[in-house]
Amino acid sequence: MTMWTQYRQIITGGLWTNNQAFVALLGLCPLLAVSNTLINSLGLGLATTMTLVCSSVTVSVIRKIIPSEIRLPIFVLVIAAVVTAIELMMKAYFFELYKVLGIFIPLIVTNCAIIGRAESYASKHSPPKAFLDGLFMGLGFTLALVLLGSVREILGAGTLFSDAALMFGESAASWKIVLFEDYSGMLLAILPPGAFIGLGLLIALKNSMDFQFKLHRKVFSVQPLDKGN
Amino acid sequence: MREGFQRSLFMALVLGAFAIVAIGMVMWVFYASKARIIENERAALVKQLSELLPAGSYDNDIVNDTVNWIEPDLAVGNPLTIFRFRKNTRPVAVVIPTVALGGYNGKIKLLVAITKEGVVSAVRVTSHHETPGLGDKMEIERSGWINVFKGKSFKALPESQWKVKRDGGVFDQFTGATITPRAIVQAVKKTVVFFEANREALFLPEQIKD
Amino acid sequence: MLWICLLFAILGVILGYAAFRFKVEGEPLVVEIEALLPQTQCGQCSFPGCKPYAEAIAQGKADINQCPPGGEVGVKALADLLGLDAKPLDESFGIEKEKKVAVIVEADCIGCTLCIQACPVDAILGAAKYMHTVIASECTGCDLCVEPCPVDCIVMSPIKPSVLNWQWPEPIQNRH
Amino acid sequence: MNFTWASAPHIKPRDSVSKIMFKVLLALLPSIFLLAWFFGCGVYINILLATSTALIAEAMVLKLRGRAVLKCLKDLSALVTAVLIGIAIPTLAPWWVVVLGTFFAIVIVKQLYGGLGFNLFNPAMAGYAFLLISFPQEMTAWAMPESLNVWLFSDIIRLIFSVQLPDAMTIDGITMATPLDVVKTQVAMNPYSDVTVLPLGIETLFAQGWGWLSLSYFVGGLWLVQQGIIAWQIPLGILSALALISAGFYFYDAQTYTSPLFHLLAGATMVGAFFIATDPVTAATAPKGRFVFGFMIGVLMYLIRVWGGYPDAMAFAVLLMNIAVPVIDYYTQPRVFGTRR
Amino acid sequence: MQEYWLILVSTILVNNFVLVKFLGLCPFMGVSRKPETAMGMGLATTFVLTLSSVCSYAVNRYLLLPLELEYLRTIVFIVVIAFVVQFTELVVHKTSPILYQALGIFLPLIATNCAVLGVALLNVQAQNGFLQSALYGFGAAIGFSMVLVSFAALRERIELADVPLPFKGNAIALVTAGLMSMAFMGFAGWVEG
Amino acid sequence: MDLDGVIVFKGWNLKGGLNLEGHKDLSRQYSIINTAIPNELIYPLVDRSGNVQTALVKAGERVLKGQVIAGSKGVQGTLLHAASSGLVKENEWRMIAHPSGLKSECLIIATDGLDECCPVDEPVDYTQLSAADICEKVHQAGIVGLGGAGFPTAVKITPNNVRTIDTLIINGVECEPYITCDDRLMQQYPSEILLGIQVLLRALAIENCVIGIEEDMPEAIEAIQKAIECSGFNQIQVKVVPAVYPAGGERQLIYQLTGRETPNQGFPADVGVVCQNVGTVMAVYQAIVKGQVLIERVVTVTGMGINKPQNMWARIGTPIKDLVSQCGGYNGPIERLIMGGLMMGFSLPDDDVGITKATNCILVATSKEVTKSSEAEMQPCIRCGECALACPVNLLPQQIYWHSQGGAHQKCQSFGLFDCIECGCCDVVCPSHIPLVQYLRASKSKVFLKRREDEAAMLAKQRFERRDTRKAQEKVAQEQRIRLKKLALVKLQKESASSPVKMQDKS
Ligand SMILES: Cc1cc2nc3c(=O)[nH]c(=O)nc-3n(C[C@H](O)[C@H](O)[C@H](O)COP(=O)(O)O)c2cc1C
Ligand SMILES: Cc1cc2nc3c(=O)[nH]c(=O)nc-3n(C[C@H](O)[C@H](O)[C@H](O)COP(=O)(O)O)c2cc1C
Ligand SMILES: Cc1cc2nc3c(=O)[nH]c(=O)nc-3n(C[C@H](O)[C@H](O)[C@H](O)COP(=O)(O)O)c2cc1C
Ligand SMILES: Cc1cc2nc3c(=O)[nH]c(=O)nc-3n(C[C@H](O)[C@H](O)[C@H](O)CO)c2cc1C
Ligand code: SF4
Ligand code: SF4
Ligand code: SF4
Ligand code: SF4
Ligand code: FES
Repeated sequence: MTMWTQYRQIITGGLWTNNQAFVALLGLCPLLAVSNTLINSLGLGLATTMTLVCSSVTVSVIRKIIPSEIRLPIFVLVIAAVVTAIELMMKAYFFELYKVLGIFIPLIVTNCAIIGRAESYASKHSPPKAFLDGLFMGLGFTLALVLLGSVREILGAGTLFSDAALMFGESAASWKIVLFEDYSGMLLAILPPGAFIGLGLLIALKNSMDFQFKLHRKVFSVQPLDKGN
Repeated sequence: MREGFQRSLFMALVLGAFAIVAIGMVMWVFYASKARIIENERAALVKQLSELLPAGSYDNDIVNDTVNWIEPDLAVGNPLTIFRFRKNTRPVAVVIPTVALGGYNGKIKLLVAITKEGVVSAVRVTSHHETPGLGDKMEIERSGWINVFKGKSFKALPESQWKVKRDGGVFDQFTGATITPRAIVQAVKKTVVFFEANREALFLPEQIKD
Repeated sequence: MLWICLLFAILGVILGYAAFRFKVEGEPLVVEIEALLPQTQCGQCSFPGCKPYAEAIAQGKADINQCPPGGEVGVKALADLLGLDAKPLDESFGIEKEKKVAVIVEADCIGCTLCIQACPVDAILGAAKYMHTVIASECTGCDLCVEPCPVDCIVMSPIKPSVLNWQWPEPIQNRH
Repeated sequence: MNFTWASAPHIKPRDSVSKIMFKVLLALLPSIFLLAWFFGCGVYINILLATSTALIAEAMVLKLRGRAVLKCLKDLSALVTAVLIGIAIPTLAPWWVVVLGTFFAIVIVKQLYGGLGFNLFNPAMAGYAFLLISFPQEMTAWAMPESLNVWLFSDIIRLIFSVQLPDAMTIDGITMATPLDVVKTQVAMNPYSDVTVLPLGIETLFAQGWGWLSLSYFVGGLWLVQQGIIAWQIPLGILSALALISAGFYFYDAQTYTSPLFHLLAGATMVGAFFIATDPVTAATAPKGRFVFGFMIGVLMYLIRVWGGYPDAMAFAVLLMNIAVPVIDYYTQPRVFGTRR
Repeated sequence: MQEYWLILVSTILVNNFVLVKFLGLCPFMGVSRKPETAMGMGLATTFVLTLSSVCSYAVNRYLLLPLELEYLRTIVFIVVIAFVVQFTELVVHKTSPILYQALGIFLPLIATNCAVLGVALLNVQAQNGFLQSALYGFGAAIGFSMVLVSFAALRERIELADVPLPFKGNAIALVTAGLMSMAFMGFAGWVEG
Repeated sequence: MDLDGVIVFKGWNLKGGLNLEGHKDLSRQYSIINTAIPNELIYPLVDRSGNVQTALVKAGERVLKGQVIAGSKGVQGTLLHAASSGLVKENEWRMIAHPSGLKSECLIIATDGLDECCPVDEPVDYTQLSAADICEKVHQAGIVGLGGAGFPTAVKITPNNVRTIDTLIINGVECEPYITCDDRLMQQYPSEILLGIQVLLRALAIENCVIGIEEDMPEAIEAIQKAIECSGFNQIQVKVVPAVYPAGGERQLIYQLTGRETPNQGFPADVGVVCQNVGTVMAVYQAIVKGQVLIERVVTVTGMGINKPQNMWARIGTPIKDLVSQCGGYNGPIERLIMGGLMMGFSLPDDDVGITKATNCILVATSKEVTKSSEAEMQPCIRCGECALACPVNLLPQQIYWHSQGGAHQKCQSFGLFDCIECGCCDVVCPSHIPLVQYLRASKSKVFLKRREDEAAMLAKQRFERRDTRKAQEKVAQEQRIRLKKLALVKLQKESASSPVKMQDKS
């Protein structure tokens, strides 16, 4: 395998084929709990990505010097330290956002996706790869969050980008798009059941897209797929 | 046996070392950002409080002019920190943190600003778990409902009228969710009762300990 | 900070000791996995027999969908045992085929004993220079004897339906 | 000579699914008329909307999946679901409420699981709960019986389809809280209110029509039991649990708790006990299990009615017990002849 | 006494960790294919959750508060939890290999099951005492196990149902969880908080 | 019904069961006729439960009526006798009386019409025979249960000191619709049956016997009752059981008559009962009292598709088509040819099939009487539970079906798959027209196959391991040999210079 195909695998794996939220079904708690608006989703997604990158790289660096019996406590320790630091910094520099994401910042620690990557990827690969993996796993997770957040916000409140000011400052307040005027909102979408059902529908959508891809690939299999770089 | 102990000792050392490094790092971040965090929290508090009274109606350091009070009716357990507003050292108003208990889902935390005369000048919700899209209409960002309290006092409105319309009072409920407004009206009424009972003491300069 | 580090160190000691105290020897799981494999011993899974494959699964070194003779049913049984999702057979290891038995065309057999050496389950009888036969009931249908035969006299023939091996068919479902 | 092959038994079957569903619809018919009598012909519109949505939605999914559309529609199960939704939704609810609810019931709750026989949750009740959670305002628009006298059919149509009221009427003026609603908001959920005496008795129940309606469901249900279409264990379980518990509380404190008769006749108790909880697909399947299933629904209904956030609890109680069905089924397997257990 | 009952009712039903509070979802989705393993996972979680709830209470009360190190709470809790879990893992591995294999990557994941940290943090937030903490953790775990086992039994039925292809597997399982969560909304309003 | 001395059962005290339309009047009023000797007698060399019969005569050999022509080995071995004299032909693959409709190897006798008997034993007084003698004679006469399962009767009545038998139950219930052979037998041969019972009682060394007869066979009840009075065998009781299908099921009948529940893993003998069909008793009478072997039985040929439904004494091995033609041939288009009853019989694609000892009925059904497969379109199970209500064994057929259609055949067993008696009650009542019994049977087949495969796999594994160790040993031995050789070679080289003599010792 060339370097590039390896990296490409990491990237597509993170974003699509092994998407932590859609495929591995990890990190569901923050995913479902925070995704009732697009902005919340985006915020948590970015925070998670940051944590994932830092923790993956750190774990990868120290992977050779930790005894296996205590690897879990150590991974957890690393992640917890990273998250606490990020939390403190958010408190210092994005206070409003911090207030919105509330309890879920410390809970990033236990986002299973993070420890999952540490255990199954970072602890077995070199730091550059771990970095890339962390980054794209995080972005893939963010993608899922944002999709789910948009769907739930649109159905539940009829808006998009509400509360953007929390994250992007006062100027972003005008970003809010009201899709339906006078929409009383389908409450279910922003309540817990809506989160589950929404994610279920998104996963089904992804599955049927995969079927379509497969079909197309079969139809066009005459042409070589990999064309250089 | 001995081998086991040696190994565990080794692991303890590794874990301890990692702990020292990790905690050291966190502590460093903590101390580096501490000042900003405190500043942020203070600023947030000031912003929150300043929205409750018109600018210019007071001139004291509202964040530090507080009195602690133990009042089990208003908050469970802890002493409340009541903020005082003064102009030229003369009392103007107080802001009392309250908890509304009869909400749809959990406690609703409120700030109630009451002027020296016993008139409610503003009420704000600081935290709640009501249903988004339904119970959250009490947030000022979502609807103006919470302003119904503005200007209300026992003088203008007899105590028995402090109810939502459905229960025979004067306050609007929002359709589809009566429970939340009912709880808030009760809580505000309770707060005004408390204020009326302790009007003088609330403005005393020294902190009162119960 | 010292206190906390001390706490962590103590936890480390306990864990280290526990790891030593509760060390697990051997993998009883291998036995359970092996019981689910068809014992055809054909090696299509890329391991030299069913047991090595079972060991590989237990250690997480092999996937559960590599045994063509076990088929989808086998994969499902493994998935159930291990609490994993069933998945389709990995076709790179072969596809699920109808079960057959080896038959030696006796007229052509030259008695070379090569097939006897190839058969992993001792299902072929014969001696040097004498005609060989397959004990049909002991043949697992692994195909391994076909290749070595120098005169191509071994054919894999499907098992004939009879009242003895007949099965009640499932009703034709009209939903698929 | 050549003869066809077939597996025994060779005897002709007796019943069919569509016949069963048809009988259920038949048993509901008198109650539908009664409902329209008391609460206006909005109920016909509801049912019409619901059935057409259900059939279209089901046909759509089946078509997408490449299944035999007509054959599946013929089993009439979608119709039962639709009619039950139509009955459950307030008579004056806007049209889109009915359509959304039915669509959710048929597509998400039934067809995503594979259609008739495979769904885990009662589609009608899941649809109803979905609406109740999503649109609490619209879901309380029960018309006041006396207000109907002055109503024209066209007024109702206008209200349902464009949410326009006839002149000089407000939505609060023409709708009323259901008896359970009143009990809930006046007593149970309002610790501060001055109401200490129960506002409602059995007389009101009958005066407003709810009592008669319940009786008609009861009669229709008994007919289904007699026809062997529903398992008697379920209604018995529900009604006995509800009666027992409410009697207990009533005799403990008649001031705060309503009487057993009230609980049996108010709200969805009867229709639930005989037509909803008995949905064979989503109920427990063994006789003993069915009683447990019913009994637990009764218990949950009482608890949710009295302490929960919703006035009527049938939908949630049924859905909650649907969750437990596989577990109940597992633990209530009957003793097989010749085994000891 | 009533207070304790309320904690149990609240954690088991009204504020069910999985369906209402969104905690512990990964094992909920991952270890619910067979009721038997779900039962095992439920037991393991109950054990770990109760134990770590108590442990973190103790650490918080006797270490963090006196030393004014609240901001290290997450880090300390998580390590204590990881310790409890790894200890459990070692013991289970030794005593029940099948359970161990069935729980697979999920035993280590209990450590990262956010329910465990969630319990610890929520306990601190609610200023729960010792017994309350223990009950809170226990109730949450019972609620978790109850829902997990029923969900597993439901999934066993779905497995054999004629589900449309794109929905097979996780998608329909999530829809089911959604409908369960919808049913649990019926408990809303029972207890405050 | 009010017959003196007859205990009428008021209720059906088992769960489940069905009231089925009997259709018995088609054939019941005609007395049993004798049949002509067919041109060919066909005997499959394998029976329905898979026991292989070994032919004891060769092709070309002439056999006499009553001569042993085949037999199976083992404890449950049985003998097969020629039903008429003739020449043995080459074995042929013919369709046999088996639900698969497959062909199998058959022994065929071309009859010569002489019907020449082999020498018959002198009839003996059965009261002089010991139990062991009776068993031996029953075995020699080739008697197996004629009630349907074809289990060797000698095995059932062989004294066994572990289980103590106290009651003999005679199964005269005949609950299946259409079938009347036992009914006719009881009407026409009551005293012979009573004598047969005496023989069996003697073999079992007990006194107590209950005959169970369904309530809608008044003539049979009366006949047996009269015969009891005449013969003075007063220890034989007649009990009338309600006309509920499957009251004639062995376990169901035992429970009806004695209140004893046969354990599902056990046999009637475990509750002190031996149960025999009326026809079997008749065969025992003929064997012991008359010294005749089992070569013919009563078969009901019935159904709307036959011109003259009736009961007939048919030689075992007679092709169905011969019986049909003696009943006036087919009557219009035939939908299905069923061997056995409407509920439990199996369909046959062809009528050139020899009847067996277990064949009690040939049902020639038109489309008015049976379903066309296309007619009953299957719908998904709605879990209505009707099937469970109908199941006499108290199973949950819907659950077993559910798991079986999902391929979870092992799971089916935990729901009692193997307790199912395949009576078909569940199938009939299912509103979704699901062929439940076929699913259950298919599932049973799968489990059996799995068991067989597992066994084979275990043996394969053992042989593989044996071969492995053998190979390893061989390898070690080989290496040893090579090493020794090398050593020897080195030594040889070393020593060759000094003393060549020693080398000879080594080798
Ligand atoms: C999903 C859901 C969430 C709810 N959340 C709230 C809430 O946050 N606040 C509230 O007052 N009522 C809430 N309710 C309660 C009911 O909507 C309704 O308010 C109550 O029955 C009284 O309604 P009324 O205003 O029509 O009298 C909720 C109901 C549902 C279905
Ligand atoms: C393997 C096997 C062993 C049996 N052993 C005995 C036995 O020891 N004693 C006995 O009375 N019946 C025995 N039976 C006979 C059965 O109990 C039963 O009578 C026979 O299968 C016919 O019953 P059916 O037509 O109701 O199926 C045995 C049957 C089988 C298949
Ligand atoms: C559902 C069912 C119905 C049966 N009905 C009868 C019946 O009506 N008459 C009968 O003699 N045997 C019937 N049998 C067979 C009996 O169970 C049993 O095999 C027979 O009475 C044993 O006697 P035998 O060994 O003499 O054949 C039935 C079996 C089953 C499973
Ligand atoms: C007695 C009976 C009750 C039924 N009750 C319901 C019901 O409450 N809700 C519903 O959606 N369908 C009901 N149905 C229709 C049908 O069973 C249901 O749509 C299935 O759940 C669809 O798979 C009922 C059917 C019968 C025979
Ligand atoms: S492919 Fe299957 S049968 Fe063949 S050796 Fe491997 S495990 Fe055994
Ligand atoms: S005889 Fe041939 S096919 Fe059969 S087991 Fe031996 S090697 Fe395999
Ligand atoms: S009778 Fe048919 S539809 Fe009813 S439960 Fe049984 S199998 Fe299902
Ligand atoms: S065929 Fe089997 S499952 Fe069906 S009723 Fe008869 S015994 Fe019960
Ligand atoms: S994120 Fe909560 S358990 Fe995985």
